[in-house]
Amino acid sequence: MLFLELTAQGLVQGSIYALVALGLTLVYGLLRILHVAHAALFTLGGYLGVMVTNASGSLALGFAVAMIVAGIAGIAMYRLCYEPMLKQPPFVALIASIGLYIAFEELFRILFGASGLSYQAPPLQQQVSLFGGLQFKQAEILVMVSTAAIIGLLGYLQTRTRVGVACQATVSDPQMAESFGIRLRQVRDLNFFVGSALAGFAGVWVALLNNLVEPTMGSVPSYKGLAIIVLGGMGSVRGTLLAALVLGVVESFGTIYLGKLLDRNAIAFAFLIAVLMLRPQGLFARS
Amino acid sequence: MAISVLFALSLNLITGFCGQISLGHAAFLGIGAYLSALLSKAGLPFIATLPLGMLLAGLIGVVVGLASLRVRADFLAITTMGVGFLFVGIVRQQDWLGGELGVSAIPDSGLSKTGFMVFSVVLAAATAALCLYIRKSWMGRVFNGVAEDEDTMRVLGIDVPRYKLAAFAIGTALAGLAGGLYAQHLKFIGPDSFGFVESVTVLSMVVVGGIGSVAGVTIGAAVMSALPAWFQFIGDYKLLVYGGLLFLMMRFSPGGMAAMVTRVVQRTQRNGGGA
Amino acid sequence: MKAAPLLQVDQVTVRFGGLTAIDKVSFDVLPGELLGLIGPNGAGKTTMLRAITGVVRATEGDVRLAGESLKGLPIHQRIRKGLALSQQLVKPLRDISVLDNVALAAGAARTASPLQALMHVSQEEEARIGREMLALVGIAAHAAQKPGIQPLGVLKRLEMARALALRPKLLLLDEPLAGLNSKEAHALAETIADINRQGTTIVLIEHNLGEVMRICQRLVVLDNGRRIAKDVSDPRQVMNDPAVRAAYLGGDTLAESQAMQHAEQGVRHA
Amino acid sequence: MLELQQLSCGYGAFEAVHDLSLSLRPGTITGLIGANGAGKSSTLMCVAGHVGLKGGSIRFDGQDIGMLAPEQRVRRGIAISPEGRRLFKDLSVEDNLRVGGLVQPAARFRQDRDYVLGLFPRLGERLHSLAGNLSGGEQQMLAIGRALMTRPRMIMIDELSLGLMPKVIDLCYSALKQLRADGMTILLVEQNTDRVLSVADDVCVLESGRTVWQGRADDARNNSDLTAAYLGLH
Amino acid sequence: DIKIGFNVPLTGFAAADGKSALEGAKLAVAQANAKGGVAGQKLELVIYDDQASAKEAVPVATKLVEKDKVVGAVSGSYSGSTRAAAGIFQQAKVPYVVAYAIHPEITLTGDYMFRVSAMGEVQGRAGAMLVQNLGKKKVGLVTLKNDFGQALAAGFKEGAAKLGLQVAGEYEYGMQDRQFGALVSKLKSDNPDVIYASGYYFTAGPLVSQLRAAGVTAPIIGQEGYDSDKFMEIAGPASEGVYVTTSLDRDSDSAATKTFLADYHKATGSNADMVAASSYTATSVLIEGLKKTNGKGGDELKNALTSGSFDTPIGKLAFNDLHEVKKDVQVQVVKDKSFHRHSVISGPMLTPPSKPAK
Ligand SMILES: Nc1ncnc2c1ncn2[C@@H]1O[C@H](COP(=O)(O)OP(=O)(O)OP(=O)(O)O)[C@@H](O)[C@H]1O
Ligand SMILES: Nc1ncnc2c1ncn2[C@@H]1O[C@H](COP(=O)(O)OP(=O)(O)OP(=O)(O)O)[C@@H](O)[C@H]1O
Ligand SMILES: CC(C)C[C@H](N)C(=O)O
Ligand SMILES: [Mg+2]
Ligand SMILES: [Mg+2]
Repeated sequence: MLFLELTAQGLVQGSIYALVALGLTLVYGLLRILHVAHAALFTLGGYLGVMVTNASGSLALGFAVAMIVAGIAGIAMYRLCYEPMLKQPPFVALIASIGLYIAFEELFRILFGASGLSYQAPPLQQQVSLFGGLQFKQAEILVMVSTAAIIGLLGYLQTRTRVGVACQATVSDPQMAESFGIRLRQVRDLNFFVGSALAGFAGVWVALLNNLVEPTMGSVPSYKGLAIIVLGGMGSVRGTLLAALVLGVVESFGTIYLGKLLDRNAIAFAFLIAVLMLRPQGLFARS
Repeated sequence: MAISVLFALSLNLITGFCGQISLGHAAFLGIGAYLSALLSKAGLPFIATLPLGMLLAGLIGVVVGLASLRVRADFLAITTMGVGFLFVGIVRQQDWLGGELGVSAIPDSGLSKTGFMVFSVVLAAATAALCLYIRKSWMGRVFNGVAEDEDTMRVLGIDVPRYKLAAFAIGTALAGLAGGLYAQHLKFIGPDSFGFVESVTVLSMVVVGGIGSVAGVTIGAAVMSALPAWFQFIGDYKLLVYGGLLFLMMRFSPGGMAAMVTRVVQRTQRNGGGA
Repeated sequence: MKAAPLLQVDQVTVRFGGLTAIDKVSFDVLPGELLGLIGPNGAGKTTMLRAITGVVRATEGDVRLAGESLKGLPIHQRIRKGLALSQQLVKPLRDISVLDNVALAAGAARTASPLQALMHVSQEEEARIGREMLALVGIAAHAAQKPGIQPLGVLKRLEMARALALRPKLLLLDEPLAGLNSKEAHALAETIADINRQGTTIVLIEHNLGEVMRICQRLVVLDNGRRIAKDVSDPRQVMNDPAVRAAYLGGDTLAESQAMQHAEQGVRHA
Repeated sequence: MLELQQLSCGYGAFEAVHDLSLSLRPGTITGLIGANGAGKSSTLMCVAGHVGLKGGSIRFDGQDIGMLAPEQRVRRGIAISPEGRRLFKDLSVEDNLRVGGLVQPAARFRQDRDYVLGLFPRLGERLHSLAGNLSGGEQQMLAIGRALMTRPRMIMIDELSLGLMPKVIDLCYSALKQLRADGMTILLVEQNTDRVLSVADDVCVLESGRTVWQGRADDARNNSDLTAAYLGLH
Repeated sequence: DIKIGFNVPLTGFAAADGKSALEGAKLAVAQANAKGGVAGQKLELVIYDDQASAKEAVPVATKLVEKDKVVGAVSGSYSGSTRAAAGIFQQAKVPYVVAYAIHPEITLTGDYMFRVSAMGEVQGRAGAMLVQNLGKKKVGLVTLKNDFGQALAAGFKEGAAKLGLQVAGEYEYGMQDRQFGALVSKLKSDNPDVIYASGYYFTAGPLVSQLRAAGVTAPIIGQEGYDSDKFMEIAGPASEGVYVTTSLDRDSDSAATKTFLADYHKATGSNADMVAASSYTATSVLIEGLKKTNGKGGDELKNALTSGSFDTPIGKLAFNDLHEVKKDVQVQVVKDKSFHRHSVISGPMLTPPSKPAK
């Protein structure tokens, strides 16, 4: 029973990781940039979700606004930040991205206060009992289901469709991709939009699960997300999902049984390093 | 400031010279700091703790380097980041290292305040000189080549892993040295002083200064470590401005301060020539 | 009396996943000879050179240099035993000059260990060798420029100069003439033959059959990972081998006639 | 078909090609030849939209395309097989062809792919390999095949025979003749001057970014000064 | 003017507490100035942001000492930064009054250090006493992995051992954790009578709400880190019935507390919390000392503080030899979305050490 519960909790956590990491994967896959500022969009999503829901009473509207605004902000980040830096070595964009993240964190703090926001009446908090007694919040179940669905869809799009091939082509050689009729900007805007909207989506979920959004809520997902894209072998949607879930479960058990030895971050990264020593190409990479 | 410069130069050796991005460099600062702090408390003179700190940091650096050899370049940043988290995670749980509470009341170095400052500056200057020398030596050339294309260097008969390890060893040992100074300077260290944020900060110093450029990194680290104090007057907006500047710097001068200076110099020369 | 072979390739097999790129290939390279390695696209020639230098690991079989097995040795150690590879796809270091690229190879003696490298600063000797090698392959004029902006033909020669600067016992050249026009190719082939005459053993991969026939003393032919025309090594005979003709030369007679014509010249030179 | 008027192009401040005027007749093969660094590749990449146009104009079908994005040019029917092949290394052979076919309706993919595979059977055997793992010659075939997948009206091929074995070179040249017969316009850069002269209708010779000779291929062949001085024949 | 130094986290993770602390300290200074200041001079609070980071705190403290030449200083910050700053003030012989940083080593730094709140171990022991007072035995111990949590846990375990309580399971979590699924599942299966969980409101809010959501009904005991209205806002209905051990009693009859609560509300428009009250207190204590020395710092101020006794919003305070205060610990309970008095814990177990432990 405890085993199942820990697993289930790991999967919930993993789903959130997956949603955040996906945007990172898309960006990394596309531009080979470690997009730390992505986590700011996650935070943005959380804030918008809470504020819109509190103002309008509709969670659905909260989700919609969070995703759309985060998506558009993602495109803006690409255009303003990364596009001009594509010719530079990757750590230039990394540092710029970190700078952007810090600035955003501070902006949230200055605009909305350091202590964060909460829902007036947090929705989806009812308990549901599944599979003979496993207790879930409604929100937890919905997180898992929607993550699986979205990622399944994206995975299909990425590998099975012309759009997917076009995206991948821009990775290998953007200039040549253009010479084969691919509009670079469109492809990249699309990726940033989708990835960022998912981060916003995740932000709303986290706000629902914790009933708290704070300026600093993005920092953990930002580096865990990076660990996950490495575990997943970089670039593949399916690998990212699996890696995120595995990491969620590892953390879930780890904090309980190894908590005395290592903290949660250390457990996650110890796992990452162990995996990389055995499989340098990541857990789920095509070799 | 001198400590930041030393620390940044040590990372620059690994990342700037040899092309191995490290996001966990603060761990080595931590190793040096803890060792120096504990040994000082055990009664060793401060000066004697420094080489020991370097040795230990360098040794562990080589171990981490060995592990990093296995992962592909893309993954290195994240692997080293993991090492950083692991370090903090381990230190947190060790009571003999003070656990969460850290180590405080580190005995005095015996140097006066200015004495200590001069000592740090001298060490930083020596490190800068060492970096310049390495850059000029054949080791620097090989580092440079490894940074650009390992495979090609192999075909030229270069033992790439050994050079990478050498870079790690020197870089982490110097970080250990910086750590000893750091512990002495603050008289108090705790696990949080060596976390991810520190690693990222020092990487920003290197990049903002101008990765690979010794002078650039020196200036970058000096300026950036003083920045928060200068910014006190804008109070609430301090970090916002800091983050914004970091971004703008990369956006408009990706080569860092080094590139900016070169550009300005060129421009004035051109203008001067015309006049 | 036949000298002991400098390089022995013994039953080497290379597999990439399910694909067998080289299938049990054996051949010898004699000291002082210029051996041509030819065969259709995708036959496994490049893979062969990479297996010899250790860039790819042979799944089976062994390679011996002067009687000493190279099995399991990493690339750099093989290079230090006297091999040098000039690759098909050129990869210069882009942010140092053409000359420095070559000098880096010339400095091999100083870079065997990091410590040794740390102790050395001067580079006059290496730069001298570098210039010499650049002149040898005919791109001395480009010495000070950055490789990033060089046209392909210059890069290919830079690649070769770099291999030469290692002063190898056995030089492995992968399509050095590609991207050169006939006159330039002819001149560079002549240089290769000269280098060979001065004592360096060479294995040459080339599709420019004309030049191959002119300068190579023996040919090894690969097709689909296997060695064909095993019994013959005289270039002219090889060209007449029906298996070779079918796999490699095809129906068009232009290439063939050119090849034969050059072969005649080669014979006359000799 | 393609009309370059006083074209200059280059990189940053550096001008690689000066005042090149060249006109391609529809349904012909034009050879662009010259020594290393003459500016051949630069010219092709400029027409494709990747090298900065510094002066003059590029007209295709009578329209000025000098300002269009590369992606627009391929839609108008200009395809390129560039120097260095520039394949999508992390994509399979088939997906490389698929990218080539993106400007065409999806339904045509199968047919076009089979045409390319018919031309280069070797690619058929390596369909699911990553392009980056192909041998040099295989890569060259794929680069040409990928360009053909766009169903271009004009194709530019840089260093056609580079790395190809004699048999495949022959094949390529007969394919070019076939394409020309089907009405395609071809701009060919090639070091193997013999081959160019034997197949081209028109020839343009570049030297250090300037045109040194332009005219019918037949005339070039018979101009012994020219062949000796610039074409590297002997 | 007489300058008082104040280091406080205005940015970074602790910025919310920093804001409260700043308001509290400002109020104390404003009130003193309204009454004519000290020795006819106005008081000036010199404020620097230390981001609650040890690294930032050192230059901040140095600046306060060397550039601003403050006569005394107040810490409105967390333990880490306060510890780092302490050494500098001690060396410069500038009295340093610490508001709410509870790490034991701070007062050990030297004789110029003063602390107005109960140190961590003491609060932990108070927690154990509360468990006993509630009549519970089997405790689930949840510890925040930082110096604050560790110090509390140490005290709690010490007290629990003395009182014969049983610790059913001990778990740790990190400062950045907000999702406690695994921990909650495990606690549920341990089925303790009561849960003693250290944390700040931003970790405790989610923790408490997740515990309740999973059907854990055992009472929860928190500490001063919970002491903020934000806690109730985040945890929502789940916060009802949660106990906290703290230093501010909102239902106190003491005039000092009542006026402070009212004044603070008037000045800022929001309700005071423990951090605000402690910072107000620390600042007031320092000002009281200055009054006695007529604005002089150094040795004189140190002696004035050591010998004085102070009536403050968090109780009547006097410093022992180690410059710690002995005072009762307030137990507040959440009722109808606000903190109310539950009980007061006192007794010999709450006596802070008066000299450095061996
Ligand atoms: N890393 C690799 N992974 C998978 N297949 C590979 C790899 N390298 C080469 N191959 C395959 O092995 C075969 C032999 O390749 P190789 O490069 O040796 O051919 P080659 O004889 O040099 O041909 P070319 O004359 O075209 O250069 C080819 O079919 C190629 O696709
Ligand atoms: N990216 C670049 N930046 C600056 N200059 C360049 C760049 N690429 C090429 N050049 C320069 O442009 C000139 C023309 O080069 P180009 O590649 O067009 O020659 P090419 O005729 O194709 O030669 P090859 O036959 O060797 O391929 C050369 O002088 C070269 O150095
Ligand atoms: C806000 C407070 C609970 C801070 C805590 N006392 C600390 O020392 O860090
Ligand atoms: Mg090859
Ligand atoms: Mg070219």
